[in-house]
Amino acid sequence: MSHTVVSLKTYIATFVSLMVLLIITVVVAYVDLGELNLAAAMAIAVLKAVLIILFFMHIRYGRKLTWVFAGAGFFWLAIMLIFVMCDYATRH
Amino acid sequence: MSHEPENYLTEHSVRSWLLTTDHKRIGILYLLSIVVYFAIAAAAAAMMRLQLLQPNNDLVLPETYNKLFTLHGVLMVWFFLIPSIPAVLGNFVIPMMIGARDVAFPKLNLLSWYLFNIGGSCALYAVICGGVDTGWTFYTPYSTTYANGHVVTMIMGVFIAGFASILTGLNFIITIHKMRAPGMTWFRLPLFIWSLYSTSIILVLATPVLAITLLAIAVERLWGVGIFDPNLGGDPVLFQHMFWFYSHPAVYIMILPGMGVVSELITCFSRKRIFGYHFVAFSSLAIAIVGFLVWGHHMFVSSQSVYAGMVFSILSFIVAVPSAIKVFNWTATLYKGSISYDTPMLYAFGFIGLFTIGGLTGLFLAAIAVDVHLHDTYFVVAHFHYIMVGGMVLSFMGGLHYWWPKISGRLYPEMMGRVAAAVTFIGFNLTFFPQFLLGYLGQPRRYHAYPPEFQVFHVLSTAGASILGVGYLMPLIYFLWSLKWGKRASDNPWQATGLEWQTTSPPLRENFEEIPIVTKEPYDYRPEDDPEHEPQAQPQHA
Amino acid sequence: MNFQLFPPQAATTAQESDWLFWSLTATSFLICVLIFVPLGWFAIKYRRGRKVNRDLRDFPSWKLEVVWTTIPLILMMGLFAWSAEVFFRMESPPPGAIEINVVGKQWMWKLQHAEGAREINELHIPRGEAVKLTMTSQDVIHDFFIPAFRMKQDVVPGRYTSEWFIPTKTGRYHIFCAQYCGTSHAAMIGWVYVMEPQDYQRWLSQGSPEPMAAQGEALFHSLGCSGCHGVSSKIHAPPLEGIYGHLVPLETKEFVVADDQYIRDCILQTKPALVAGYQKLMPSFKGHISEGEIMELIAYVKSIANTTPPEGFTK
Amino acid sequence: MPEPDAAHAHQFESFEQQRDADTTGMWTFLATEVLFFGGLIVCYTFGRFSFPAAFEAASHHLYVGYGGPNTAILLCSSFTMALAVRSAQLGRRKALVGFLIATVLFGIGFLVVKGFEYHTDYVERLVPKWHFHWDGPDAGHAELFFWLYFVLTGLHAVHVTIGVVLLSVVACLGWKGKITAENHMTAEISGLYWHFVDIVWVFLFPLLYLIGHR
Ligand code: HEA
Ligand code: HEA
Ligand code: HEC
Ligand code: CUA
Ligand SMILES: [Cu+2]
Repeated sequence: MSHTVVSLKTYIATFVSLMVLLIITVVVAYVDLGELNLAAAMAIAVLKAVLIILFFMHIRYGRKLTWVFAGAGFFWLAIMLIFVMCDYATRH
Repeated sequence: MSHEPENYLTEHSVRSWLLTTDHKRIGILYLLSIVVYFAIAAAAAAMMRLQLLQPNNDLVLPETYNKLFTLHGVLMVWFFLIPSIPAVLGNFVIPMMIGARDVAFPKLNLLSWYLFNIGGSCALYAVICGGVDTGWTFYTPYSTTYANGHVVTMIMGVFIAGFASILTGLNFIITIHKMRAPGMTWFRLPLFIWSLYSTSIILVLATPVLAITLLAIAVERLWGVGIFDPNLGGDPVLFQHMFWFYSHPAVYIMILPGMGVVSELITCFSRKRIFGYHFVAFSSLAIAIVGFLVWGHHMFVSSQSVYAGMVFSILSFIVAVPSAIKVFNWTATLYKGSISYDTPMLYAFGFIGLFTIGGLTGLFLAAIAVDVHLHDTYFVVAHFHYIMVGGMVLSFMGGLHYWWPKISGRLYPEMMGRVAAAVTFIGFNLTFFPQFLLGYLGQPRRYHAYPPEFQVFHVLSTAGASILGVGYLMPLIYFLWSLKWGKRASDNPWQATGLEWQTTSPPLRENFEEIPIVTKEPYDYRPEDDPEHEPQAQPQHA
Repeated sequence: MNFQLFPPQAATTAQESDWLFWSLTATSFLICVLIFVPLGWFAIKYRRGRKVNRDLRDFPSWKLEVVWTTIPLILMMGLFAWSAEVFFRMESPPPGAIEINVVGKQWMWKLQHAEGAREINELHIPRGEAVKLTMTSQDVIHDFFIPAFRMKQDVVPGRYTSEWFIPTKTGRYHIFCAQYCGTSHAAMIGWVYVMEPQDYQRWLSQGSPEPMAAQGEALFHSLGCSGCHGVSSKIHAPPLEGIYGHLVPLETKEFVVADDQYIRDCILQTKPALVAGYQKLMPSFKGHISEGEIMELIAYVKSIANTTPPEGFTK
Repeated sequence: MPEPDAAHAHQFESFEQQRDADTTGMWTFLATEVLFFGGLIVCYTFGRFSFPAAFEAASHHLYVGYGGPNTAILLCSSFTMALAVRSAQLGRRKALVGFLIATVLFGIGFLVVKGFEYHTDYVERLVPKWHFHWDGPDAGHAELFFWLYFVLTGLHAVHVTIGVVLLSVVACLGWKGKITAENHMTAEISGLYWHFVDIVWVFLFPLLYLIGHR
């Protein structure tokens, strides 16, 4: 693991972006985009999670291996979601 | 024992065992625990087989029969087979094989053993209080609304034991990544390590889903709200998805370690380098990963969508390819070897034969149209016993015999070992082969009574089980016997190459006097001039 | 003690399934031979202490790997394609099949023919005609399994599942419940009687029962459905004539097909959304109606699928 | 046998190795956590997909006025946590303890808000089974939504509580000077855990609170 000390600026920028994204996601929720509402909300959530993982959790400064470990959980969750929902979507 | 050099067994106090963080001692603790659970589950099997001697036997009540197979399934799967090779043999040999002093998190390792037994006690408590009759699969809405007995207690037992699994898996992954001795590159790892690494991936990524699913069942049963009961607006098939998302990968938890052991045994006893090292290594990973994509083959007739069924069917065929690769490579390894028939090797041969049959019948079940007929019949029962008993249990026995000199410092009686292996093999086939025919005839599973025309096969099966039981009892007896009267083992009785054989038998407390430096690939055996072999490492100051 | 080695083969599905089964058996046998013969041969030839050539140079290892990876893969894709094809047919009932409704409950099977005849743990069907079972469960999951037809399907509460077959041989065959369902799971068994068509007709007309749709119509009145859905109703409720099998607009601007499941969901009020343009007035009949009665109501709604609402209805 | 020195545990060869093992271990644990919550997310997705109307209507009954600020609180706590780790790396003891306390306070704040919210839910009769009343169509599926809501947020709250306790302990260690620039693994690892808990909420918030407003 690297011991890079991340600069204060980076942390502050990350934090501010997170807060802005939070506001955006709430605002967007009140606008009717049809099916896109869910997509937008999830896209923003993913973006927020990525910011936290990259900067607060120092993945950006870590090794490839840590990337793999961090990604694995989400990847397997995606497998489960996709296959289960494929079943429901193709019934009848 | 004062005349012996100090080793991991030297200290004798109970405290020194219960508070140990030594991976070898934890392996032994696990061994003791799983033997107890196995004995209980096997006794349940014996009762079931006796009940099935006659079409309408009244040896046990229907409720009791249902509780017996639930007990049998739950204990065998979660409290015997899943921890068998990983937590016993894996714990014992992984650190030694890769040249480490211990696993990465010894305290978590001990915690895992405690959690395991707390879980086991919960499960047994549920049984003592009156039992559970859901089957090991806990299908809803039966388990949530209609079942009798202490379902929640049983579920909590499995839930807790799940965390023991997770801790074991986590420990192995980190140990294998971070604790390898200098020179021990990935492609110098023994194949046993590769297989346990793959197993650990499954343990870590699948078990949490089981945990949350069981938790949801418990909530639903206790408070009558939930997502799995159609009466409450939910869907029972969703439960099956989530259960099998864990439980199919879990069946690979119950075979990959066995494949790892067999890879060790085949090379050692044919004194040959493994054929196709990379293929065998990566096929383990492939099984672990693709194995996550096939769970729906347990649900072909559950009313899941036709298309989902087809996708799961084709993936189930594909997942057989890496298994095929392994079988072929083992066979090729024997070519031009120098093969001896010591007990572990007999078990390895047994494994290859029975696993192949079990796996091929798995393909019958994966063929979606045929599964419509065979689903939930004794064909399935025979399929999984061929793999789990014929495959995994035999390889566990093989591994235990192989490493016994290292574990105990004593030799087991070789002749008895060979006889027991033969008895097990014969008893096994007599027990479970007739079940394929039964299943094809249409005998459903989980039936305490059946039409009279099926009786012949049931009688054969019960006869086989009593022989099989003897096959299990013999090693139990002679292993215990050898502890006191067995010949002392040398450090490397099999002339094997692995690092675990380069320390004393039994090993030192921290395994090695000095961490070895690995200089070559594993399995550098020389069949031309056996028993010559090149150990994998040189001592640091040689 | 009578003894059987193979199950009777009494339906078209059984023949197709068996072809596949025995081909799989033959393939497996071949594979076993291909593996076990070399295994045994090596084991004997190269046993320790025997003087043989053990020189291993120039062994074409990677070629072998490719061969034994691809050949099984091709073989398996073939088997998959075959089985998928058979399965697809097993899942698509032909139009015009004889319709029989099945309700599973702990621990018995209740069946009703469209013509009205009811049976328990027995199923009478004619030889040579397609039969379609529509099944549901009143409690836990069961499974309607007829080994002689190589056919089974889970029977799931809250949902309709179906299976179909064309029996080819008269006789008496087992019905088993193949999904564990509690204490007397093993007693949830019965018999299928495959009869010659004329015998079947005779059997059907015994006791001259009313057809299911007629029984459903009677229920439609006695349960008060007609009070709202009838012409003279003062309540604003949609007419049910002609809806079965057609698209229904929902308030969420989506459309659903009014199939068995949909009508069931209406009666129990578990459907996702109201019909467009109507209020939530319809009570849930959950707990006041049995699975069998729901099936009769459905049969009724189905029987008026090709009629139009009488004058006076505005839809 | 070499005496293990104080810096690293006996099974490791070096401090570096231990640090690596610890962090990777934490990441592995977090992967299991993803799948643990993931199981429920699958249940949620199934419900959302099968009964969209009921789920949206039900979601409408949750207050963004609780969920929104609570998200902000957790994001702040993640920020202070990141700063705490940074202080540890730089060996600034007081800053470390200060930021940790701030994080703990944010965590407690989150739980307090959540408590008030649960109370409101109770008053509005949204607690499945015990205290539930639903006027719209499809009450059963609305109840399912709230079941998922309580299980998901409840499990999350348990994780927050564990985090609060954990970070309090770390703060004590920091105060006693046990966490130094060279040896700040404890802070780093508990930080990973805390950020993860935050991430879970980042997903729960839109899924539970924001789907019914258009
Ligand atoms: C250790 C456990 C284990 C293992 C490894 C497997 C391995 C496989 N299993 Fe099995 N299975 C179980 C344990 C296991 N299974 C259990 C416990 C159940 C029942 C659960 C319950 O309901 O209680 C079950 C049920 C089960 C079903 C559901 C049956 C039903 O309920 O209807 C299916 C269906 O597809 C299936 C398929 C397979 C397949 C395709 C493999 C494959 O991975 C097998 C691959 C191996 C080979 C194919 C053999 C070696 C290969 C060769 C020799 C090469 C040559 C081959 C060819 C050219 C084809 N299994
Ligand atoms: C690791 C896994 C494992 C192992 C090792 C075994 C071992 C055995 N199993 Fe098990 N079995 C399962 C896993 C396992 N099983 C699972 C998961 C199920 C599904 C459960 C469910 O449906 O929920 C199952 C179900 C199952 C059934 C189906 C029950 C049913 O559906 O109605 C049967 C029936 O024969 C059976 C038999 C046996 C036998 C004979 C052994 C033998 O190997 C045991 C041999 C041991 C003894 C027999 C005891 C010791 C011997 C003596 C004391 C001598 C005297 C004995 C006699 C006179 C008989 N098992
Ligand atoms: C109190 C009045 C009332 C009674 C009694 C009633 N319904 Fe309804 N029904 C309605 C209303 C209003 C609707 C339209 C709103 C909705 O979708 O729920 C409806 C809708 C339906 C629909 C969907 C129609 C469509 O066009 O898609 C079906 C089918 C149905 N009812 C069947 C029945 C049956 C069968 C019964 C008797 C067991 C019954 N109803 C009893 C009022 C009633
Ligand atoms: Cu009904 Cu088993
Ligand atoms: Cu499987």
